[in-house]
Amino acid sequence: MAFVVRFGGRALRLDATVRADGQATVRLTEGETRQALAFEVVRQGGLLAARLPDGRSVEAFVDRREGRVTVWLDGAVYDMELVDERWGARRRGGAASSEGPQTVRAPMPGKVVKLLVAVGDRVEAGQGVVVVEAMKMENELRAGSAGVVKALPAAEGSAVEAGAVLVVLE
Amino acid sequence: MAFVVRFGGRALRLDATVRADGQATVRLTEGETRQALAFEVVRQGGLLAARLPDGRSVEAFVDRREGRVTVWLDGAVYDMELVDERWGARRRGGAASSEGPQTVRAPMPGKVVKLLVAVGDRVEAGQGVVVVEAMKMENELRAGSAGVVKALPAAEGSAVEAGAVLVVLE
Amino acid sequence: MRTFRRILVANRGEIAVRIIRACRDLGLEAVAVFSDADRDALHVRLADRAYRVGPAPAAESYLRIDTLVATAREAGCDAVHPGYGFLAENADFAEAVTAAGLVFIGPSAESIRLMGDKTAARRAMAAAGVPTVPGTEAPVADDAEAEAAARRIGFPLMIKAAAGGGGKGMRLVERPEAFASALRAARSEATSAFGDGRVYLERFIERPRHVEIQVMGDGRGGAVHLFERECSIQRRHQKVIEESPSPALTPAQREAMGEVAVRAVASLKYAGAGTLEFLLDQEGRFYFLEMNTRLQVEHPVTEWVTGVDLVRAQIEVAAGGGLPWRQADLAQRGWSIECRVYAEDPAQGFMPSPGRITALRAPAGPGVRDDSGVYEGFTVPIHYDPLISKVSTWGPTRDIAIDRMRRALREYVIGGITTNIPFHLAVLDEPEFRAGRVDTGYIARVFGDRPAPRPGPDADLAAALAAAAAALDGARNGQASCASAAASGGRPSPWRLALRQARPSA
Amino acid sequence: MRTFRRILVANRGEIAVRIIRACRDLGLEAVAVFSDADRDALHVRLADRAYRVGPAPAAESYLRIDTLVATAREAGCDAVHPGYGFLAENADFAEAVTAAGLVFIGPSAESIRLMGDKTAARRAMAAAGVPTVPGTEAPVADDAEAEAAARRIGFPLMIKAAAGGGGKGMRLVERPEAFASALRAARSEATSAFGDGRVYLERFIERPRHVEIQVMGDGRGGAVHLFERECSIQRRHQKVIEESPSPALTPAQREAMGEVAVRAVASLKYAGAGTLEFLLDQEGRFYFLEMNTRLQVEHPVTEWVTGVDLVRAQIEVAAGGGLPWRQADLAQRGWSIECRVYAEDPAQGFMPSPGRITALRAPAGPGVRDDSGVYEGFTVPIHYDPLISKVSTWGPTRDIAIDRMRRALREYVIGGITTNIPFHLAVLDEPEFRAGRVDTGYIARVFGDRPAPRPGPDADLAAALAAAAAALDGARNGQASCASAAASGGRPSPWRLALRQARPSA
Repeated sequence: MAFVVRFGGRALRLDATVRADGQATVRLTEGETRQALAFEVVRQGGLLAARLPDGRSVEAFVDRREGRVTVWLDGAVYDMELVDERWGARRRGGAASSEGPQTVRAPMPGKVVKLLVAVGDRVEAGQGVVVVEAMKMENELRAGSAGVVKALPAAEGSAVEAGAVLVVLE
Repeated sequence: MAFVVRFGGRALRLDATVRADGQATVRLTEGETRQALAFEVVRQGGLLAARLPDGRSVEAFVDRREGRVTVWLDGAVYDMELVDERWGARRRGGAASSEGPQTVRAPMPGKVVKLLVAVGDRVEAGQGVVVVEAMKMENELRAGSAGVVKALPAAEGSAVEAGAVLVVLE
Repeated sequence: MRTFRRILVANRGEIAVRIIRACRDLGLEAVAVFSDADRDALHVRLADRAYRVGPAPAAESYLRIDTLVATAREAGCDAVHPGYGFLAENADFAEAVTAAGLVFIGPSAESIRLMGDKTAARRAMAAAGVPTVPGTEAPVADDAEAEAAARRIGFPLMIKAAAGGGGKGMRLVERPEAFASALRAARSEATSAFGDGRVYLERFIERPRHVEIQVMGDGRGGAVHLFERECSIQRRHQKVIEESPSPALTPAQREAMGEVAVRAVASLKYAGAGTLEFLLDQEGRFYFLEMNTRLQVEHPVTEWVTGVDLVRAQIEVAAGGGLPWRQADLAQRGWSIECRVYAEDPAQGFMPSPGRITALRAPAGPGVRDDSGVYEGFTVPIHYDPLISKVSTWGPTRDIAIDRMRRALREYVIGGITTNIPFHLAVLDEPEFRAGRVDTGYIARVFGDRPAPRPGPDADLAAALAAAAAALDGARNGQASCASAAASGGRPSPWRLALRQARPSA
Repeated sequence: MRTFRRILVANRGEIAVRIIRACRDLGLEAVAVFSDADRDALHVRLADRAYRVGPAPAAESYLRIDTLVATAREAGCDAVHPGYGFLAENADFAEAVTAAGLVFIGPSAESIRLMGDKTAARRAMAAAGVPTVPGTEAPVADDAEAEAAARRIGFPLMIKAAAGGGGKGMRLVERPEAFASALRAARSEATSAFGDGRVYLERFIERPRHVEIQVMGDGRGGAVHLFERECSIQRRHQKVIEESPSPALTPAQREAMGEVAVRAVASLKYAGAGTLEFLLDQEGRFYFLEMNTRLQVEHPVTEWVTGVDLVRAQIEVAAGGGLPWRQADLAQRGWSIECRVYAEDPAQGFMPSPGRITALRAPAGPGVRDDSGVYEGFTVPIHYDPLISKVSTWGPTRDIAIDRMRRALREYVIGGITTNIPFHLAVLDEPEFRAGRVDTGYIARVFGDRPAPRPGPDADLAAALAAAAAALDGARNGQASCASAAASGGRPSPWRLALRQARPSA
C-alpha cells in the first residue's frame, strides 16, 4: 500500500502496513530523507484512533474526495493532493490542465449576482470572474488559469444549475 | 413478513410490508380484532423514523436480542417477547421450561456476596436465592421457577465467571 | 392569558430544533414543516408532528405563506413561531397567521413593516431619542448647505451619491480643508455615472464595532433589555463569532444603550423579542443601524449570561402572559461566546460545502452548548443556509469562555464536508481577538477574503495516518469485498475506490 | 504557585473525560491510563497521551498504585488527579504520588486517612462542632446506663448489636415504655447470633433526606462552601438523581449547614474539594454522616448553580494558588438536577447490562449538559461501574430544570444495551418527586426493588414499527446479502438472524 501525497510544496511517498493487531508501520520518503513511524491504530466508523510509542494519543478523521486526502487531526486540517506513486501525475480532479478552453462552472444551484469580467477581457489565474449567490451567500468564483474571456453564457440575475458553465476562457 | 409478539398479557400478530418509497403497511391481529396502520418509514443507522397519516412524527430504536424485541419510542420502552407465528411457541430464550433441574447462573463475572437459601430449601418462582456483586453493584438473582435447592456450587465470597452455576433447583 | 397546545415551527435546521426544544420544555406539541430536501432532517425527527410544505426551493416551501398557514390550521395549531430568516420578518405572513385565527409569535405586522423600511425605522428611532449616524437625510441643495451640514456632522465624513452604488460618487473626507474639492469631485463623478449629481453627507465611522441590544416588549408599552452582544467578527456582513458581554462597553455605556433601546421599544409598543443593532465608534459613541424584529441567530450567548430562555419568553409573551421579568430581575453573569459552524470552505472564499456528513461527534461537558441541526448520515442540502451548528460556551471570564470554545471545537468531529472550524480556531488564537480589539473589518484585515488553513504541527503524522487508513481499507478489501463494504457502512469506501481506479493505470 | 504542564488522570469513563476537559481548558496536557478492556475508551481518545496500566480487572490496572505512579513519572507528569472511586480515597496512593515528587490533586494523606476511619471522622467532626446522630459511641455497660443513655438520646431510637450485621440484634424503639423489653430482646438475639450480647444505641432518623455540603479548603485553614446538594433519590445507598439547591432547606438552614461545614474543614486544614454528607430529619435537623475527600460524582449540579468549575479549582488549589474565591463571591442561581444514566435494567433489580452501544444520540440544546464516557460502537465493559453518562440540566426554577431533564432524556437514544432512562422519566413524572417530598427510602417505597417499565401509550405503534423494521431488513436480505450486511454496519442484522432461524421451523 504505497502512494504519494503533495502538500505545502512537499511531496511525500507513503508506504504503510497494518498488522491484524493494529500495529501500523508507515515509511515516509521525501527526497533523500526517510523516516518510519510506528503506532497502534484502531478504526471506529470514520474515526481513526492512534497511539504513538511516546504515549501520544490522537484521533483523526481521514476523508478522500476528488483526488485529495483531508486529515482532521486535533482541530487542524491537513489537505493533501493524492498522487499516483508510479506516474507522479494527478489521478483526477485538482487544477485543470492549461491547454484548450477553460470553464468556470457553478458549484451548486444559485443565481448569478455579478459578472466581474466582459468578453474579450484578459484574466489572470486566480482572478475573480463571477459572483454567484448560493445557500444564501455570495461566492466569488475565480479563473483556474490565465486566459481571455470567450463567452459569458449566463447573464447577471439568471438562475443556474449546479455545473452550469458561467465563463469560458481561452 | 409476519410474526407474533407477546407483551402485557397480549398476543399480537403482525404482518408488515414496506414499499421501496418507504410506505409501510402493518396489519395487527389480536384475537378477533384487526387493524391496519399505514405510515412512511425511513431507517437511519439503528434509528427508524416514521410519519403517520395524522402528521405524527416519531423516532424509534428497534432492537432484537435473545428472543425479545425492544422498541424505544419517545422515552418509553416496549419490551415484547418474539414468538414464531406458526407454532405459537417460544423460539429461543425467555423463561426456561419447568421440567428437569433448573439453574441460576452468574450473568457476568463477579463475586458471590450472599447465599439466601440453603440446600434442601423449597423456593418459589421469583424468590431471591443469591446475591452477586458485579460492576460495583450487588444484584439479587431470583429463581426462574419453583423447586427445591439441590446444590450451591459457589461458596459465599468466591469469585465466579459469567455463566457459572450458582444454584441448582429441582 | 391563553394557553397554547400546539405550535407550528415555520422554519428548518438548528433554529427549528431550538424552538421544538422550547415547546417540549413547556409541554407543548411542536409541529415541524419540511420541504422535499428536508424529509429526513433532524427537526422533523424531533418534532411531534411533521408536514410536507413543498419542493426543495425555499420559494416553493418555507416561503409559501398560504401553505404554511393552511398546514398550521390542518395540524390544529394555536400559534406559529417563524424562527429567523425565511418569513420571520415578513409582515404579510404575520398578518396571514393572525387572519387565520392563530397567534403569530413575534411583533405585530405594523412593527415588522415599520422596521423593515430602513429609512422609516431610522426616523422612528431618532424620534424616540435613539442616536443615529449623523448625516443629511435628504441630498444637500447647494455648496453652502453642504458646507453647513459638513460642519454640523463633523469629520471624517462620507459624501455619497444619492443615485449611487458600487462606490461611484463616494468620497471619504478626513479634514474640513479637503471638503470643497471632494464635494466637486463626487458631484462630477456622480453626474457622469448616474446622470444625477446630487449627494448626501454622513459621518464616517472608523473601525466600528457591531454591538446590539436584545430587547423584549409586552406590546403594551412595557419593555426590558437583556444587555448587549458584540458581533464584530463578520465576513461580508455575515456574523461569524458573537459574544456577550462586549469587551468594549463600560457599565455606563451598557446602561445608556440599554435605556435608549428600552425607551424606543416601549414607545413603539413593541411585542416580543427584538434586537437593536448599533455601530459603536472608537470613542464609544453608538449609532442605531437597524432593528431585527425576530429572534437573533446568536441568542444563545444572551441566554448563557442572563439565564433566560428567550424562545420560552417569546411564547409566553405571545400567549399574553406579559413580560416574565422586570428589568431589575435581569443581570449578566460571566461571559459567553458563540461560533457559527458552517458547511463552507474559508480557503475557497467561504464557498458553501454541502454534502453528506459521514462522521459526527459533537462537543460536550461543562460550559458547552451545541445547537445543531444535523446528525451523522444527514446530507446538508444545497438549497439553504449552510449553518449546521452553533457552538456556544460560557465561563466566569472571557478568557475561560474562549478556552472552553477552543476545547469544544477541538472535540468537534464533522466528517465528509468542509467546515469553518479550523478558521474559528485560528481566530480564537489570534492576539487581537484575544485582547478583544476587534471591529467589523477584523476578518478582512487580519485574515483576508480567502484565509488558508494554518499549517498544522503534525503534517507527517497526518500523512502517516492517511496511509494507515488506506492500508486498513486495503486489507479489508483484500479479504472480502462484502466485509469491506460493511465496514464503511454500506457505501463503497473512498479508499477502495481510489485503489480500484489506481489499478488500471498501474 | 507551581505551574503544571501535564496531569495524569488516574481513572476511566466519564470522570476521566471530565478531568481531561478541565486540563484542556487550562492548556495542560492530559495523560490517560487504560486497562485492556478500555483500549478504545473515550477517555483514551480524548487524552493527549495514553498508557496501558494492566489487564481488565481493576485490581490489576486502575488500582495498581505502583504502575500508576511509574506511568506518571514515565509520562513526565507533574500531578495526578484521582477522580472518584478507585484510588481517590486511598491514603497510600496519595502518599506514593507525593513520594514520587508529584502533586496529588486532593487532600493530604492524613485527611484521607482520618475521614476514611468512620468512627474517628465522626469524633473529629463532633469536636469541630458538627452535629452527629446522637447515640452511645461505645456499647452500653448495663441496663441502668442504657436507660440513662436512651433518655438522653430520645425516641425513636435504634438498638444495634455491637458485633452486628444483617439486622440481627437490631431493634427500633418508638416509645420509652417499650425500651426495656426491646433491650432484652436485642441482647438475647445478639448473644445467640454472634456470641456477644453488647449493644449500642443511636437516634433513629425517620425518613431522612441525604443533603450534602460541597466544600473547598486551601490546606492552610482557609475554606469555603459551595452550598448543598440533595441526593435522597437512592437505591440501595446508590445515588440516582441529585439536585441543587435542596427543595427542603430554608435559607437559614442552608447557612447553618454551610457554616458548620466550613468551620470543620478549616479546623482540619483540609486541602481541595470535599463533601460533608448529612442526614436531614423531618424537623430540619442535620447530622453528619461522613466526609468524602474527593470530587463527587454529582458535582455538575453545583457547577451549574454556582458557575464554578470544580475540577479546575481542584487543580488550581493543588498548584498552590489558594482558593479561587471568597465565600462572598459564591451564590446559587437557579436550579440544577442530574440523572445518572446506567447500563442497567431496573426491572431486573437494576442488574447491570453491559454490551455494545449500537446507536447513540446525546441530548443537547439550552440548559443541558451531558457528561458521557462512551460513544456509538463502544462496548461497555463488564469490569467496572455501569455508569455511562450523567445528564444534568439547569433552569431558573426547579420545575423548569425538571422539564428540561424530561426533554433531554426523551432525546437520548442509547441502543444495544438496557439503560435506566425510562425509570428516570417515571421518577420525574411522579407527584411526590415533583413536589420535592423525597427521602432516602423514596425509590424503595414508591417503585419497589424491581420497577417494571410504565406501560407506554403507544404499544400498538411500537409493535408496528418493530414489524416495519423486520420487513425492511427482510427486504434487504432478499435483495442481496452483501447489501444487507452493510446496512447494519457489518454485523449480521438481528432481524435477519431471527428470520433465518425461523425458516427451518417454518
